[in-house]
Amino acid sequence: MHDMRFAIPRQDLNREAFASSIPEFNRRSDLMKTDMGYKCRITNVVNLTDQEKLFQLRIVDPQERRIFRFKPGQFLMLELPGYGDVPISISSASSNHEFLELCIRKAGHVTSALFRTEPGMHVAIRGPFGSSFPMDEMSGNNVLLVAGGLGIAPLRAPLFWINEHRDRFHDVHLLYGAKEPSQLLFSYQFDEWKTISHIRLHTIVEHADAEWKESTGMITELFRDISIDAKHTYAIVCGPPVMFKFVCSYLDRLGIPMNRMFVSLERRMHCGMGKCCRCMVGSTFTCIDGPVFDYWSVMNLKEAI
Amino acid sequence: MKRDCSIDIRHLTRVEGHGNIRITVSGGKLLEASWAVVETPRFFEVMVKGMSAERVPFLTSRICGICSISHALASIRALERAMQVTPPPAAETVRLLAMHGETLQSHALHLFFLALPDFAGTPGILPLLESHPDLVRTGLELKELGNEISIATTGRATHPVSLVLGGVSKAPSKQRLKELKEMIVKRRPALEMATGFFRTLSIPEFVRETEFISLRNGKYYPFIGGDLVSTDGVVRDENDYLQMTNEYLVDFSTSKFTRLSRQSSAAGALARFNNNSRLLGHRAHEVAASFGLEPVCHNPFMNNIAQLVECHHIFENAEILIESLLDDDRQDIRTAYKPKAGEATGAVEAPRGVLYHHMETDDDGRVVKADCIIPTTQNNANIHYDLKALAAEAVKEGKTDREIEKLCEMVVRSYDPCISCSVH
Amino acid sequence: MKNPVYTFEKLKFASFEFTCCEGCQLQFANREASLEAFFSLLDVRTFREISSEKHDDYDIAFVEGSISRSDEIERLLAIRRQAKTLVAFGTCACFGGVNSLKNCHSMDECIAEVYPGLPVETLPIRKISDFVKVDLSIPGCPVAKKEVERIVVSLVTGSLATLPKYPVCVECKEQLNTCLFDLGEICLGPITRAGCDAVCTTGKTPCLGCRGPADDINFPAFLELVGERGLNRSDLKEKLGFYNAFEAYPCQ
Amino acid sequence: MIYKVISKAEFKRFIDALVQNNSAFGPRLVDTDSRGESVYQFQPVSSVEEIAFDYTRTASSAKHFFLPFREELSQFHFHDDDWEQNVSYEANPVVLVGLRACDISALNILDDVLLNSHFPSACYLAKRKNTFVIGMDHLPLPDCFCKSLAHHTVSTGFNLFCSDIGEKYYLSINSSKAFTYLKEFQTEEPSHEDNCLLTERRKLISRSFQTEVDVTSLPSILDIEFDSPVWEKWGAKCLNCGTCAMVCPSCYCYSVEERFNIDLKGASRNRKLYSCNLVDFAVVAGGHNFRPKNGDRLKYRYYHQHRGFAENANQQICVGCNRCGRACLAGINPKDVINDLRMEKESCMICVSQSPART
Ligand SMILES: Cc1cc2nc3c(=O)[nH]c(=O)nc-3n(C[C@H](O)[C@H](O)[C@H](O)COP(=O)(O)OP(=O)(O)OC[C@H]3O[C@@H](n4cnc5c(N)ncnc54)[C@H](O)[C@@H]3O)c2cc1C
Ligand code: SF4
Ligand code: SF4
Ligand code: SF4
Repeated sequence: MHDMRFAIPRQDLNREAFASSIPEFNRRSDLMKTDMGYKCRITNVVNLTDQEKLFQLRIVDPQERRIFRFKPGQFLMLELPGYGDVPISISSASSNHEFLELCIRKAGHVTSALFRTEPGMHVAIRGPFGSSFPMDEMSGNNVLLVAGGLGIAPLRAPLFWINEHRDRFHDVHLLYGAKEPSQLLFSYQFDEWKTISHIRLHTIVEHADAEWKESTGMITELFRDISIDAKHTYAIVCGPPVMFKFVCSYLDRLGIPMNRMFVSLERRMHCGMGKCCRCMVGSTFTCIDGPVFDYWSVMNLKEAI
Repeated sequence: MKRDCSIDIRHLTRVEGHGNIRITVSGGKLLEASWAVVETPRFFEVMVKGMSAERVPFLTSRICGICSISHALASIRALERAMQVTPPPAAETVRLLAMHGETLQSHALHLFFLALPDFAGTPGILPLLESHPDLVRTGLELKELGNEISIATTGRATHPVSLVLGGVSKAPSKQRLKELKEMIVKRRPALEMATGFFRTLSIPEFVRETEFISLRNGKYYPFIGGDLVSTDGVVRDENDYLQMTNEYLVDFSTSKFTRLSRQSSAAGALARFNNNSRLLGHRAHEVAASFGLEPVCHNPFMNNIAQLVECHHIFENAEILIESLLDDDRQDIRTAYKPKAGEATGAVEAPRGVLYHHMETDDDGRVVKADCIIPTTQNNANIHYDLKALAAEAVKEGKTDREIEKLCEMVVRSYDPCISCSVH
Repeated sequence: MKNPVYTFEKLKFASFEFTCCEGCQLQFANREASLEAFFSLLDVRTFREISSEKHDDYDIAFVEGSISRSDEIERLLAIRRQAKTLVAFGTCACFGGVNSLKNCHSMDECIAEVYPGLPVETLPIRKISDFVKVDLSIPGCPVAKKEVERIVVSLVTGSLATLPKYPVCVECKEQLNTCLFDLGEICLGPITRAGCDAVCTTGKTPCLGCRGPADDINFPAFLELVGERGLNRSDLKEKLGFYNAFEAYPCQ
Repeated sequence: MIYKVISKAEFKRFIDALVQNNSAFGPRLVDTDSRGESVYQFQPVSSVEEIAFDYTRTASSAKHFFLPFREELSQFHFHDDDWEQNVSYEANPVVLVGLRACDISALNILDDVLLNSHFPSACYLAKRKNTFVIGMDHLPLPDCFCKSLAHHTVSTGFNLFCSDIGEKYYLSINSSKAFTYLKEFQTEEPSHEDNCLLTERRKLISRSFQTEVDVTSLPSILDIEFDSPVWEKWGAKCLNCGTCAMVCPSCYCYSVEERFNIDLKGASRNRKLYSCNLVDFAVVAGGHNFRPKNGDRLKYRYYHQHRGFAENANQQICVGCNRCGRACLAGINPKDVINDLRMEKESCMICVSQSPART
């Protein structure tokens, strides 16, 4: 007994229908891609070390390229079709609307597959996601950037920002540590940072080689060489959890308020949108409430460090 | 035409398990022709000792990757008869349907994957995927249907999960049964196409008189249980399987040999056909006739055709079984039972022939003694003597070494031997 | 190979079987609808069950079955020497499988029972990794073809070829099955690695653990569970021993 | 909302018309467990006879109709050195009969997470929009504690909700679709007496709860008791089997995986529901596990369920159906765990005079 009167009509969802059924859709997500990625062309790949490469991407569609804007500290989900997607910090200048740069370490299966890609191939990105470093709030102060290993990747965006707005900041120090000299990333940019951006760069390695002329040891030892005006300093610390724990508690003892220190957390992620819950720390999502947190929040998050 | 020839095939390909063929001809005279199974023995009869009856079918199904349903059902039948358990009728129908699925799957696998390349002159099916894609797809469609029936009735294509003592643990849903029925109807053209193709092949002419053994229950083309009969007129009760097989050891083979009224006997599709052809469905009859297949046929190569005929029967009969399950609204699919001591044989017609499991249980329903006699075991002697006759004939006809080798391989394959099964 | 964006190479593939029922190899011929695509990923160098061709220049060897004779050990070592990747294929290869039940008896007893008076060689059953390094394990009795397809695709494309780390219960719940513990049975689902789509419990028979232990299982809690429900200990032992997959977790 | 009453016989005719003409699911008896209790699940139904209207509760929730256990999110097609990504938000209409108030509350919570947040999920929305939800009230089972979480009644999130007032059902009609369909059937305006019966029914339901779980200030208790030995105690029992999250109506954590199609001409991006109790939930590249211990992971489930989630400060996700408690083989259930935690708290207050300094 088929009676069409009782058959529920199917409501298909196209973009418009979707937008109209969620009142705040336009405000929040119009410019964001969630399920579908922005297609990007890999325009250049630089081998930084045998473990890290710098990928330069360009969003293919001009209109999408115009729309895509991000703030220093944010990340995106980089997708290699067939392999999967991974969260990666954006490592280029937020003012650069032509290209995106991602500094990627070969860590697992998606990143390994990425290492086999070549310029000309296409990948997808979703985002940008997450919180950012409060560059405006920092203005008028000294800035202390501390990076350990790959931690330099999320620091490049604020570095670019500082360079573009150099007059708004007083002293800017970058303390950068790695295991070995060969693992220091972006050494080709060191001169530029020092001379053009007027950033005081201090590098340190755990294991020096014959040519190494800078300091040797753990990153905290670099603090001996600089004086910090705790009242007027903001700090951004990126690196492995052990490192930022050490550094932040040191800075805490120096008297820098916890809400003026920023760290970027890392957790497993599958969506970037606060849904999959893989990145939850306490009741906080690393992907939408973070990855950038002030140290006060991190201290208050159970199981963050 | 005095000539020498020595053929030594180790680990015959495109059969299940490891077997060797050896032919030696000297001065135009056949000195030796042998079929030796060199499979590693697994000792299932020892393994089941002490196992609870409930678990036994899950173990014995692992005797064979192709006819696991038959093994499970042979054990179940032996144990149910030993402990006087009567499964509900609906469960019996599901089991019977499962046997149909397995047989179709196994026959399609043999006809298309294992035997067909011989006729086509290729080393295997993969080249045929490129040269005769339609034909291969036809075979795959038939095989898939067989698997789908097995999956629907037993939960999985290989190593059934829902065949249990006392019935079945889960019956296919009506929805699933309807889908199966549609699938059977849809795949009929594939079967007809395959039949048409096999008609174009030339089946070698070779006859060696032998005795064919199978089950017979007088009502249905045999799958589960019945009397043990032979084309030489022997009729025995299921429990008297030992007198039907008379297993004996030979020193060149890890699989045993059997005999009945003659030097050797055969089991399998051709044996079933020779003993039960009148119980075949209508279309199966027509197809058999179109190949000139009639009982008692003594050409072992015609086993391939008998398998094809059985595929037709399965198409017809599976549909009838599905109908009856669809009409049946009884929920009753499993009988509870109390373990007890007993002893009985369960005989089923596996795709390759009659399969016996004999089980003896103690008061707790644990197996104290088991004996399994596998169809391929019952065919070993027949293969062995076929090889002798075939090689002798071929030598006389002046065939080349390569031709003799190929014919010998083909005759062994036509039995669709399941060697790992025979060495269990 | 085919994919227009990435370049892949076919796997130079060989399949071998030892003591077993060859049911796992048979799975290669299953899932007929995707069979053509599946085989186009492989450059089959040796595969006795389906082809008469035999070449020894394979890179990846799928090894099915357990080891129970000295000639098998030699063949296995030779395979290891040739193969860049050796895959233990199926429960027998990964854990010894049902064949291991033989090990409860003396070898002489076995021979006397089945081959009285014949000089048949047989050794206690051993798994593949007892003799050679195994690069990848695909458990299952038989292996699940869907999973095999996924893993072969991963091997070809260089993407993730891993097994689920969680237990069968996850997949069992996806199928909306009634838990067999609630039906008064012991099921090894909570400690067994998923990936089979809970095929046994969906057929309403208990999981016997053919896929071996899941990652980081809580075995003491499992034993406690069985005890609390008052279920039969010898049944548990029979189940745990069925595939020899829980060797590392003795009960009692 | 529009209210009507309908005779039970007429109501069955209405349901029959709906389920016969749509793909429909309702509670059905699937098994009888070893204690003799009936086991129900939401299963396909094609006539009203198949629906067990007097069911107790389904073993698994109705979540998977909206958030399937496995789901394809998008497809990639490779061609000419390039690829295309296709996403389709398609869902076939489904009628769901017999959801309880707590089940519908759980859907409302999923709505909050998946729709009313930063990044609304279109695949979820497509299913939500195409599902016709008919709710039915019931008398609580001994272990239901939805009242403790105020989810024993529900006022949104369904198309139609029926309360059993004896001879008739009292209908709350919450969508024009439902209203239109009902026009074809004989319904009446509720009389004063009907209204009284409804009030009585509500009171009865409310009175009948036997299990109460005190969830007041639970978020802060959870915070304070982060290192409580309670977690170790229950963690030692946990089998890491994920059963709780699978049957829960509101657990939604997931995993995303991408796979090449077997012909390598395409790839799919798939979502699979996951559980924070599974061992590798928080494992990152290189193998570091942020939550290596059973207790950590178990705690996390409670933390997430009851500590609230970021965007809806203080809203608990748990609706109190106790499905997880019933399904858990290790006997872990929210009531015992939460009570344990509270005991912890209280005993501390009694035995320690001064609050210990926390580091
Ligand atoms: C906010 C954020 C920013 C990051 N920025 C960078 C960066 O700039 N450069 C860089 O090289 N790496 C970065 N990472 C780490 C990077 O995401 C992981 O190395 C990467 O996910 C590993 O993926 P895989 O598939 O190669 O590894 P596998 O071990 O094969 O991982 C399998 C899956 O697990 C998940 N996963 C595993 N490890 C991580 C992880 N550490 N974080 C999140 N998800 C993970 C992913 O979904 C991944 O696909 C960042 C991580 C986060 C959370
Ligand atoms: S039946 Fe087995 S696999 Fe399924 S939930 Fe229960 S214990 Fe787990
Ligand atoms: S349910 Fe258990 S025994 Fe069955 S296939 Fe899965 S892992 Fe193997
Ligand atoms: S009681 Fe358990 S299953 Fe029910 S909502 Fe709460 S956490 Fe989920």
